[in-house]
Amino acid sequence: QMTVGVSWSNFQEERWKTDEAAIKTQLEKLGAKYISADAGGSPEKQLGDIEGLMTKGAKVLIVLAMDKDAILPAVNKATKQKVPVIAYDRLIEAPGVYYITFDNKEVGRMQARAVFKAQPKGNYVMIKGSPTDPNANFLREGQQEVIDAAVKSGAIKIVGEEYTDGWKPEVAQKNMEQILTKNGGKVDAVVASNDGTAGGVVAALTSKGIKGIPVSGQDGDFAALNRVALGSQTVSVWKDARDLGREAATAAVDLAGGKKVPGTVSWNGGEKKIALDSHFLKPVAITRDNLDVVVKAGWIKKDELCKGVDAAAAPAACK
Amino acid sequence: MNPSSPAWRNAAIDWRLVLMSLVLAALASAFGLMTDGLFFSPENLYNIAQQTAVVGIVSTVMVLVIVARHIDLSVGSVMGFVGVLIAYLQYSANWSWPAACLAGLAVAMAVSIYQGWLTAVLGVPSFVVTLGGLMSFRGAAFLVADGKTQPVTNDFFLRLGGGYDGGIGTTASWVVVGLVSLALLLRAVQKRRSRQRHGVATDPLWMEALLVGAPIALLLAFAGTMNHYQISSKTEPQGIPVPVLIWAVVAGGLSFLVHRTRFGRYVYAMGGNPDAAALVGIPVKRVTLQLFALLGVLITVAAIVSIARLNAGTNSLGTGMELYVIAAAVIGGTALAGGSGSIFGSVLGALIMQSLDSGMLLLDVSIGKRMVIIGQVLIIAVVFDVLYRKFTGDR
Amino acid sequence: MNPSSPAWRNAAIDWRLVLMSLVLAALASAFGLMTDGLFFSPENLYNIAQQTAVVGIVSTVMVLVIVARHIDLSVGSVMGFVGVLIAYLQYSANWSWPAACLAGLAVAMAVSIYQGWLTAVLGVPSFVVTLGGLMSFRGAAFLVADGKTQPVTNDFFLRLGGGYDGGIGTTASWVVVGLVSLALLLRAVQKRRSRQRHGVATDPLWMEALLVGAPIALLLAFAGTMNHYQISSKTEPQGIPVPVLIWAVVAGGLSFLVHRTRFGRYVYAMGGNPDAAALVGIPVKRVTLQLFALLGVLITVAAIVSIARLNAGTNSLGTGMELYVIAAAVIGGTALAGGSGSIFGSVLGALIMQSLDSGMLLLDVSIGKRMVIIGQVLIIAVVFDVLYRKFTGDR
Amino acid sequence: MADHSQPLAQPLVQLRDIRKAFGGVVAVDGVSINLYPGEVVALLGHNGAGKSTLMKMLAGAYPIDSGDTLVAGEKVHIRTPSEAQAQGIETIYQTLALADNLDSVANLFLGREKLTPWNTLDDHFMEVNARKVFARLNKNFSNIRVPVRRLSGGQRQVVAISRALYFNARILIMDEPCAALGPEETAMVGRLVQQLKSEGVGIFLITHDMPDVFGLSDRLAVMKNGKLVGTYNTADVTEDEVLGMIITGKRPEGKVQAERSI
Amino acid sequence: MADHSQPLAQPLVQLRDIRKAFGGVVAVDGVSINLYPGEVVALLGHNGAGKSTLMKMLAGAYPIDSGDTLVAGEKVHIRTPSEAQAQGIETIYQTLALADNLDSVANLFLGREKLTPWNTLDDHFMEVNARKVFARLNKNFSNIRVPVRRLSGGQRQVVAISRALYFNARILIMDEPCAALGPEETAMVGRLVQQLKSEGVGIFLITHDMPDVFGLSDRLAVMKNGKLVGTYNTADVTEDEVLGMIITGKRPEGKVQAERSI
Ligand SMILES: Nc1ncnc2c1ncn2[C@@H]1O[C@H](COP(=O)(O)OP(=O)(O)OP(=O)(O)O)[C@@H](O)[C@H]1O
Ligand SMILES: Nc1ncnc2c1ncn2[C@@H]1O[C@H](COP(=O)(O)OP(=O)(O)OP(=O)(O)O)[C@@H](O)[C@H]1O
Ligand SMILES: O[C@@H]1[C@@H](O)[C@H](O)OC[C@H]1O
Ligand SMILES: [Mg+2]
Ligand SMILES: [Mg+2]
Repeated sequence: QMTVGVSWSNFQEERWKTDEAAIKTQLEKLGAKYISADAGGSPEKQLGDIEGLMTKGAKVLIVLAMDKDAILPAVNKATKQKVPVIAYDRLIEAPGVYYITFDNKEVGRMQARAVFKAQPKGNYVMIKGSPTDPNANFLREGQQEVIDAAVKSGAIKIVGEEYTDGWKPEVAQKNMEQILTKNGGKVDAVVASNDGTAGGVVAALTSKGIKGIPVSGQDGDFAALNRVALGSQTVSVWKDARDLGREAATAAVDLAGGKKVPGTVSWNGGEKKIALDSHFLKPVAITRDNLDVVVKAGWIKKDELCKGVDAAAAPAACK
Repeated sequence: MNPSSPAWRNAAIDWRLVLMSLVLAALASAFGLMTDGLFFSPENLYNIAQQTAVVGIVSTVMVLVIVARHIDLSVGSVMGFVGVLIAYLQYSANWSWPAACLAGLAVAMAVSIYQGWLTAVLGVPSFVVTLGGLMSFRGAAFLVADGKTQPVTNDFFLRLGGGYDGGIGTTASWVVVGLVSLALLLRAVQKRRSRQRHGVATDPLWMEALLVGAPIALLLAFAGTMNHYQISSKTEPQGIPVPVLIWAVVAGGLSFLVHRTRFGRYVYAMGGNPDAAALVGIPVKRVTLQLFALLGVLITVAAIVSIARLNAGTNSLGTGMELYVIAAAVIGGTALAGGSGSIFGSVLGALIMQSLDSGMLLLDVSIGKRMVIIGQVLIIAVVFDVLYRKFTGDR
Repeated sequence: MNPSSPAWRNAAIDWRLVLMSLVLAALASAFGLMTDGLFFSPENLYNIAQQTAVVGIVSTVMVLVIVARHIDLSVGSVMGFVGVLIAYLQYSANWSWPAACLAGLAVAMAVSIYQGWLTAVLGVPSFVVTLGGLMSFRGAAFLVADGKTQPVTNDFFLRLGGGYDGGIGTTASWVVVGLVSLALLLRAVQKRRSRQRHGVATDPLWMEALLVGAPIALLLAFAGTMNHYQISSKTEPQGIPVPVLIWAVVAGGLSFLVHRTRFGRYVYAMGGNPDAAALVGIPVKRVTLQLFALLGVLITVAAIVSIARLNAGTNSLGTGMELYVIAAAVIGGTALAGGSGSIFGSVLGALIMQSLDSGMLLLDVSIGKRMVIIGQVLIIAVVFDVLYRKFTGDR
Repeated sequence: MADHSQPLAQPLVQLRDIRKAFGGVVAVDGVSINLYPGEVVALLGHNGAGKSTLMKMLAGAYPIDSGDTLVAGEKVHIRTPSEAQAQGIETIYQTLALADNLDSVANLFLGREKLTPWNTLDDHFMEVNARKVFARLNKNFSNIRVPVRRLSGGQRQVVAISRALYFNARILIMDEPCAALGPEETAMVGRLVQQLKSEGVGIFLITHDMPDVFGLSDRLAVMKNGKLVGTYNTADVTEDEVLGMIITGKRPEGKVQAERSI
Repeated sequence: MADHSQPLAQPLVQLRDIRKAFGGVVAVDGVSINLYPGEVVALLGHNGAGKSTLMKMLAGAYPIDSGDTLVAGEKVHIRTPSEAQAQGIETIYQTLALADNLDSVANLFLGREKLTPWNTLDDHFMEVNARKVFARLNKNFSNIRVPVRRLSGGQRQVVAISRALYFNARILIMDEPCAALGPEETAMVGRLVQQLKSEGVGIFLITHDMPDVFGLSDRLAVMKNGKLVGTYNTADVTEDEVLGMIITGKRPEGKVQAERSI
């Protein structure tokens, strides 16, 4: 039986649970064994984790890197031992790595696009992710691409921009409160980088009696989808973690068996321009209009999605 | 020896608290200037009061824990655990909110008493016990709902967190503040009478008037400010936010415990000299357990307020909070060596920290610089206290 | 009074350390059983030794800091700051690695001495100073490179972090261990002679033989194990990893300071009774500053090892490390009240924590449960120590 | 010296074959000793003889390794200081046992605070009564509201002694109560001991001061290296004989030991 | 009593108009006092009179608020204990000043460890010499390698006294050195004082014990409420006169104060 080692960065966001379940299920189907470790957000610990997984006999690694550079020693060690490495969700730019992801910059773009569509001008607030998570900056770059022109033309004014220590919702809430106070409540849209921070932002808006301005997020957290149904959040960019997990598991087994992974493309869009075998999945921007997608996909049950939604103003998916 | 030192030295004033208040006032004024008064807007003050409440509630009891020569590093994790649990029971298990809160309380008490037992009875240093707890209960917080965010929606419950309907309104605010002022006044009069009756020396009348007048003036100013903050879509101003009211009740209650009950005195005696406390017959173990139980209660309160405020229980809730809680106590003059500290000091300490953070957010200082500055200002706040004590020869 | 207690009680053995070693051994055996021996594979032991080094290095000096009744909560942040700085200077500013390291050292010393000065001279409690530092220097770590990760690439430098070419090889390993064993033996003989010359009572010969033999056997076993771990793509086994060698040198050096120099003695005296230390003329302030300076040096060493190990300096480097460092010291028997603690204890403490973590990983316990278990096992490790001290009536 | 008018009561305290070791050190080794109402027994011995340790066991501060304690003829198990207090045993510890951060009044009542009907601390009552008892020992003692850490050595001792006086002991243990006291205060303590005796209190007095021994005690017991050398009526032995016992551990020849005075 | 053969030297120590306040409390209020070589000056006073505070200033433990200190005729600024030690001033503190976690040997040499040529601690030298000096005071004292916190009250005091003896003081301050000592040890300290006197050491002795005062001191100085009542040759005053000064603060009529003995 082949052993697949999975190294998680941390489980704080609720989506990774889903990823894990998907990987596990698929591996079971393929007759492979799942072993894992969680680094609790520490790049140092993640190195140790990967070493441990290899000790335990992992023949292929799936890595959700906490830090794309700091992970390299472990990846090199693995490659030198002929253990294939799959960069899961977050890019690891090293020769021989197989990259399977939803593009983070694209996620940022989608967040901004949905907000921009609802509110093409006015005062924007950018709630960024953790200052210690490199993804926070990728997301922010993607967001900027979409609104850049409007910012330059003056249609959009960025009136507040804050990192969110540890992606913590309560921090996002406090930051948002202060930004609102600073601007006398004159905020027209919020681009928040994930669903957790969006939760904090919505709580801050609600407590100031501000309703109906666009707010973005990502991950398809149940609470966030529920907010989309309720109308207090505009978009949650949904990276169907189950697809990603399933594809990664399949790829892992293929790679370990020395087989080619179907659907592979070559990609060299990283900083160092290293060509990597890659597999891209498409994230979906879930808004009020296409909520049925998540229900149909079996991601969330309808009653969970529509909890507390007023029948009169309900979106189509809740009718 | 000179028994006739001036009245202001004899009076039962804690000058270190006055000093801390001045530090806070100076800080606030500086922000006021730099933000063109925005810092002093009712809205901002309302924000700060709210934002501080959770840390403030836990800090009050952390003061006692530290006074008794213990420490609790697990408060953030336990609060996260209990918070997610209460949210989970409401959202996923469909319990009513009072039932969920009671269950949360029960769990918090069990956790606290377990940790208290390890410390008081088995004699494992509380630092170790709660360091273990810091890890364990963060894990437990994750396990409760498998890491999933648990929204809370009950309208009444949400008021406990402040928020849109979370102010008690103008009339209630005036009434509360009025009653408290009256109580302060009556107590002062009664105390003076009793001292006179027992033949104990009293302070001059103007001194006492000042001692009662100043807090009353502050209270009235506070209520006035809160009664000036009106959310534009509402018809009435907010008044005092519920979390702040809860914090005030907690701080008042704990002050009472400290000054007027055996429990409080024992906690201080245990911190001053643990051997002596045992030798004179203080039930050290029992008092320690009670202290931890009290901590459990207040962590539950804080957990309720914070999930109500966030409208959700998340598994990251309270991460890193222990440091802020301890910092608030320490800035407020609690000595880590045990034996001294004041509840009201922790209130000031919490306010100093939050004002700094919120003030700099208004000034748009970037996160890196903000962290650098907050850290150093924390130190400076305490430097004043240190210099004061050097000056007066006190320890 | 009974001056003729048995030899094993009189001998200069720290029984608490023996107990801790047993705890570690028990833990390891349990994991060995549960993982079908995988835990004891050279590869796993090599990993554990490596992974523990950074926390271990800082723990050794943290012991002294705590013994002197101080604490340093800022070690993680300062290490992060210095680490990013060294990486930044190499990567973004193109400095040579020795120059970058020296600059890092200078900065670390400046930071440590600044904090030491606030503590020793101004008298601000170190808890407050370093709590401020915990925030400030984390912010500074972010500011160095605006939060961007700085890769490190110099091959020689990378060896300092262990990694692929980071073992010293078989021959060197045997040589090192051989020399150390010889030194231990010679010192024991010399000490015994000197005691006899001065007419001081000596332990029975078998006792001394055991006292020297046991560590030597352990050392040889360690070298043997490390010399059995071979990365499949390499032609020679790894031998002792460089970070472990650094850690050993640091621990040895600090042990020497503690037992054989004035500095060490003063640190313990200051912890035992700060007033007395001042009254007998110990230059308390100077010793405190030296202690903080030493801390600065070792934080730099740790920073170098950890960025070399990571091949990069990230602004999150060392986040939360303070807790592990302090936990290692405390599990190793350092009392937070000051005055007692041992360097070697911190080595055991660090190993216990890392073994737990690695062992659980091998057992494939999910994150939530793992955190719950690790936290509680930490407590249990200390419970043994507590019970032992109760049993012997020691404090 | 014991000229009390009470009937020849049974012993207030009987310690039987008490033993205590710390790790390897046997601090108290099979000591038996009685104390009668209205009697002062001086406990003597070199430094480290085990006097404080023996008394701490009676006071509930240390657990007894083996041996029995009887109070008023009944076998008791004193495991904590408050159990000792419940038996009417008050102790002035050599280390004073003061909470340095609290003031003298709080220390006096520590563990036995006076409460109001509402279960809150009755501060005024305590302050007024504390002033009275302190004044009995030291008229100059006015700064009773500052933390005791700021008091002089002797002022601190006054506080510790007052504590034992205030709570009407039946059995009083005094471990070198006058060590740090001035002459006036020492004299006052002497007068207090006399008064307590006359009220039927039994007193164990540890002291190194021979004038105190001969001035105050009815019997004396000498310890050496954890063992009891002997117990004598104070009137039966001379100072030199006592010093001999303390230093050499030899009993004076021809003198009869006394299990009780008169 | 001062029968030393030295010439009538200048004072070893002159304290002039020394003052010290803690917050509002004036602990020492304009005290002047001299100490000559080979002279023992007893410092007396009620508890809290300011004796320890005065001596702590000379020992460098507290800064002086105002007033001058002269050592051997030279004005000195003693700001730290080690500056005092450098002047040859050794102190036995009332609180003993021991590091409880270290053993007796380490405490004896604390701050002045003997080093080997390689600058490391010379443990054997220290142990051997410590044994010798402890044995002078207490033969029974064998557990010198356990932390001093485990020693009895008197054993601890022996360690503190040994420290002052070992380092050949020129000026010795003894703050109630015998408070916790047994009779044998007390006698030994008395003999030591005599010996040091004869070696020309000047000694300030704080004590409450009248036999000690009259047995050991050449002059005595009485303090009350921080002020100096008077300084007399011990031979010129009676015990009752001394007690009178301590208690009432009144100088005995017709007696001349003495700025130096002989
Ligand atoms: N807590 C303790 N741990 C270990 N040993 C102790 C402890 N307390 C006392 N001892 C030892 O027990 C012995 C008796 O000590 P104890 O304090 O009873 O003597 P003592 O007769 O009161 O002497 P002193 O007159 O000096 O006060 C001493 O050798 C002391 O070192
Ligand atoms: N550190 C301090 N802080 C404040 N007050 C102090 C301090 N030390 C001493 N005092 C006060 O100064 C006065 C003199 O104290 P001191 O210790 O010098 O008395 P003393 O004469 O040595 O008495 P004793 O015989 O009791 O030891 C006392 O009233 C005491 O309360
Ligand atoms: O999905 C997000 C992930 O990309 C980021 O790195 O961490 C936060 C998550 O919400
Ligand atoms: Mg004793
Ligand atoms: Mg004194």
